[in-house]
Amino acid sequence: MSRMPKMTISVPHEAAAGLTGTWRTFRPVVDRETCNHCGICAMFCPDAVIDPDTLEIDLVYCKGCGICSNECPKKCIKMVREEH
Amino acid sequence: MTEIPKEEMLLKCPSTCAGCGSLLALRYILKAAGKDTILVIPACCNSVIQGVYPYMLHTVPVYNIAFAAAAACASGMSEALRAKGEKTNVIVYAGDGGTADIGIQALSGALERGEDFLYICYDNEAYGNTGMQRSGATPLGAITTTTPNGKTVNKKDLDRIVEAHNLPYQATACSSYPADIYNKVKKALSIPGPKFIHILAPCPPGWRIPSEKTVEIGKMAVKSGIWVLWEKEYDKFTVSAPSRAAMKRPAPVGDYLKAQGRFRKVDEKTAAVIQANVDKNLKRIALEAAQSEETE
Amino acid sequence: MYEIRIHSRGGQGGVTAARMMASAAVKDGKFATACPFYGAERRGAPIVSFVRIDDAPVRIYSQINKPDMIVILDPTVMDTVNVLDGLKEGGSIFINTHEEVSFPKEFNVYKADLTGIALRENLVVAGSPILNTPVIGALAKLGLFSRESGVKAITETFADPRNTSAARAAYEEVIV
Amino acid sequence: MNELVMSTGNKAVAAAVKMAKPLVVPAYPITPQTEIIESIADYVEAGELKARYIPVESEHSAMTAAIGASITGVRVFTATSSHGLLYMHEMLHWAAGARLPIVMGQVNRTLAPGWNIWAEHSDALSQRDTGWLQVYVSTVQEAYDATLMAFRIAEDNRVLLPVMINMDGFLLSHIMQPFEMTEPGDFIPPLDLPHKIDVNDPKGYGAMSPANVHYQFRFDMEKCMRESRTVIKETEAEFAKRFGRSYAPVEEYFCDDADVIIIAMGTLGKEAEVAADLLRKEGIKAGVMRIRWFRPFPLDMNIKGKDLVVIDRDYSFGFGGVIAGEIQARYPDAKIASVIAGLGGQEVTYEDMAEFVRSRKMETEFWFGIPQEEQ
Repeated sequence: MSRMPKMTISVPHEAAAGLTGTWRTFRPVVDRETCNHCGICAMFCPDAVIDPDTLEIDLVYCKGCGICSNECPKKCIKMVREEH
Repeated sequence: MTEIPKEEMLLKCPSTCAGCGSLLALRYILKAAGKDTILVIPACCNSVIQGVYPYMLHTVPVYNIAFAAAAACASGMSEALRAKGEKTNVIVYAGDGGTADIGIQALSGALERGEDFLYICYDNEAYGNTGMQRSGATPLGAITTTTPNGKTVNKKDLDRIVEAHNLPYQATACSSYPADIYNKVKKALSIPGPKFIHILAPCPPGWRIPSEKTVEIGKMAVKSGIWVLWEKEYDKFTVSAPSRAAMKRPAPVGDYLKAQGRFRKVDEKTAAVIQANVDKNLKRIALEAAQSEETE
Repeated sequence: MYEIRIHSRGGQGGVTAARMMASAAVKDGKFATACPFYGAERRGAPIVSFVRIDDAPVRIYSQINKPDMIVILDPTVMDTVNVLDGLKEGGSIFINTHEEVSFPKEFNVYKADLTGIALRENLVVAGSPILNTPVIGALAKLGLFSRESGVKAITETFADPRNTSAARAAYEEVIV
Repeated sequence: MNELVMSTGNKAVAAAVKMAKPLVVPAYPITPQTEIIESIADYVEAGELKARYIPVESEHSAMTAAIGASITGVRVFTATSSHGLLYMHEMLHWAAGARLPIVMGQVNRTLAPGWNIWAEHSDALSQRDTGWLQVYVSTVQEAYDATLMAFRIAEDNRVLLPVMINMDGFLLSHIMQPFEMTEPGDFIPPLDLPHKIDVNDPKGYGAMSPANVHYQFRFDMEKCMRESRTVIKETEAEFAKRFGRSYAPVEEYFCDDADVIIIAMGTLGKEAEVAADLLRKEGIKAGVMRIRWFRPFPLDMNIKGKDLVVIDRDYSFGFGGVIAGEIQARYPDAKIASVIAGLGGQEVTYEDMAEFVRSRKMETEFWFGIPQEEQ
């Protein structure tokens, strides 16, 4: 007879820590004209919210840290204050 | 250049602070390790950012364990898996407090016994999880909540302590150099026995830096030589590319200090001591690299 | 129940002697326990061990305060320890000695020169004559257990045949 | 019956461990337990036990490595004593909370200062709230049998809690008694840990556990602790059926018609039987209850209307003897004369115990060896 003990066992599930996009004060806005798709923004995003192919930023989860903006060699990502 | 897999092993999104260096490092550690991996995590920032029961964000098993206990837990796990004939990677991901302070006894024991696992210390130079109290890894001059006027003694040289165990593989890394992390983890996991990687992971709230500066500050650490990237495979000691470049003409460490709020109480005298420490360390590392090359 | 207290010095094998005594009694179909009293003493300090032999399982763990027999492996312990303490009236004493000894008349005294036997049999380890196997021969003679069981207890513990021949020599030497 | 072999309590535990075939044994030496792990290290070196012996650098790491190994679904054993057990304390809670069926040999020894290596139950009793099952044994045979049963009980899916086998330091760990080294056969079924770690079905263990559920996990431990009473009785019955030696959670000796019952654990509880024999010869109707399973605590002790002389080889400072206190709490009508005896190896004979009974003063506490005027 197999009985699973009740304890803190967790399974993988997106959003397990909530929708971290709500933490944001500043939102990254990409100037797609200037962007040369180097991918450095995606590489350095701690949260991996930038799609490595399309370089679309997932604003549901982006915490707005601004590393992408700071590291962009083209300086084509601006951090814009969120309006609520 | 190594092709780093696009697949992310962490689901969106761990509840680390915005701009977390340790999370950036973990992304690349898990990419290198792949699915056949178990993470062992002692009390640290990474023990609380995994999501809330009954869910988590990691797509590999995670075993959370007590603060002092990571290396011992990984020892038991690795021995059991190997006894069963399983090759699964066992990777400890621990902070500097859990490594250099409370966990050092278990770490030393595991390294001495030659246990087959990879221990990674992400070093944010204080007890970040509990709000930045000083640790043995906090550098000279840094303000923490328990060193309100700046730490008056040096950072513990964890790497030389670990080195004294004569591991098959040991390296340093920094979250600002993800490809370097990826390669070092790959290399480490290809070698049986105990492996150790020490990753400098800037912490925006703890270091009093804006969240967008995490990568930049890490690079400044390497460029000033206060943090040197190297690896040691058996007896072969190599300075990694970013530090090789930096060591030719290190940036003044003062710029690194000035960029962080935690060093705001460092006076000129202390700054000079820090610079002297850096110079001395760089000399030692250059010498070790040269000696290692000679014996090649 | 028959209770035996063994006096020896650390390193002389008193503990192993106690175990072999109990083991021999068990081979005879009895119940027995052997219980060393451990202290922080090191090699050379006087130590005591206890053996209890009974027809029923032994349920007593405390020390033996009123022994039926005392075994003195090293007579020099008598300088510092009152070995006769609590010995029952009519109780027995076995002592390893080559000299004349005198004990109060109410006790039955037996002796053999175990040290001499060990030296003759070349039963010496690290410079010390081994006493714990010859004493098994002596005690078999006193009827604590059968001669066969004593030999078995020795051979299970020590492979070297010098041990059993020393025990046989002691068996012969004791006068009952 | 197999041939009887002479063995110390320590070696009997090691022999039972060899029969149970754990795959991992992390261990650290401490007097008077060391002989257990030395024997196991010998078995492993000789290839008689196919296990990984991990010579850890501390007891904290011994229990932690046991946890790390156990969660992979393998059978794990370790052993300790006294300060070693206390050094494990944090991880004892962890092992139980992580629901890992680790089995541990525990040799009861007192605590410093000053240095003292002799028997006392304070080490294990101060771990009573960790969620470990605790059994106290009184003979070499029982040490062997209880160790075999411990694996089966711990690993039963209705329990999944660790088990500690307690034996008195030196008095039992180092005594030599004849015992039967029974081959357990299939008495211990293969371990099937329902929550074992699996890279093909990744799960997180022990992350943030919110306040609105955490208590449920603790209740599940208690539920299984309660259920373990049934599992223990079933296991002991099955053991008796297969091997002919029967045990109960509380061993009774002439209790039915007794006016006064000595209650104790470990070797004191066994030697108390000799005290009862002595008292009965004097016309005092005495009996003995030897508590074997202290956790889960026995709830069906037949003590109504009898004088109880409870001997505690332990003490809870500012409260009283631990066993006396627990009996009083669970049986509010119990009439107890509490005796504190045997601390730090203090010599207590069956004659002393008989005297505790003769001179008992109900509802008082008596420290053996302390002059009456100081008590």
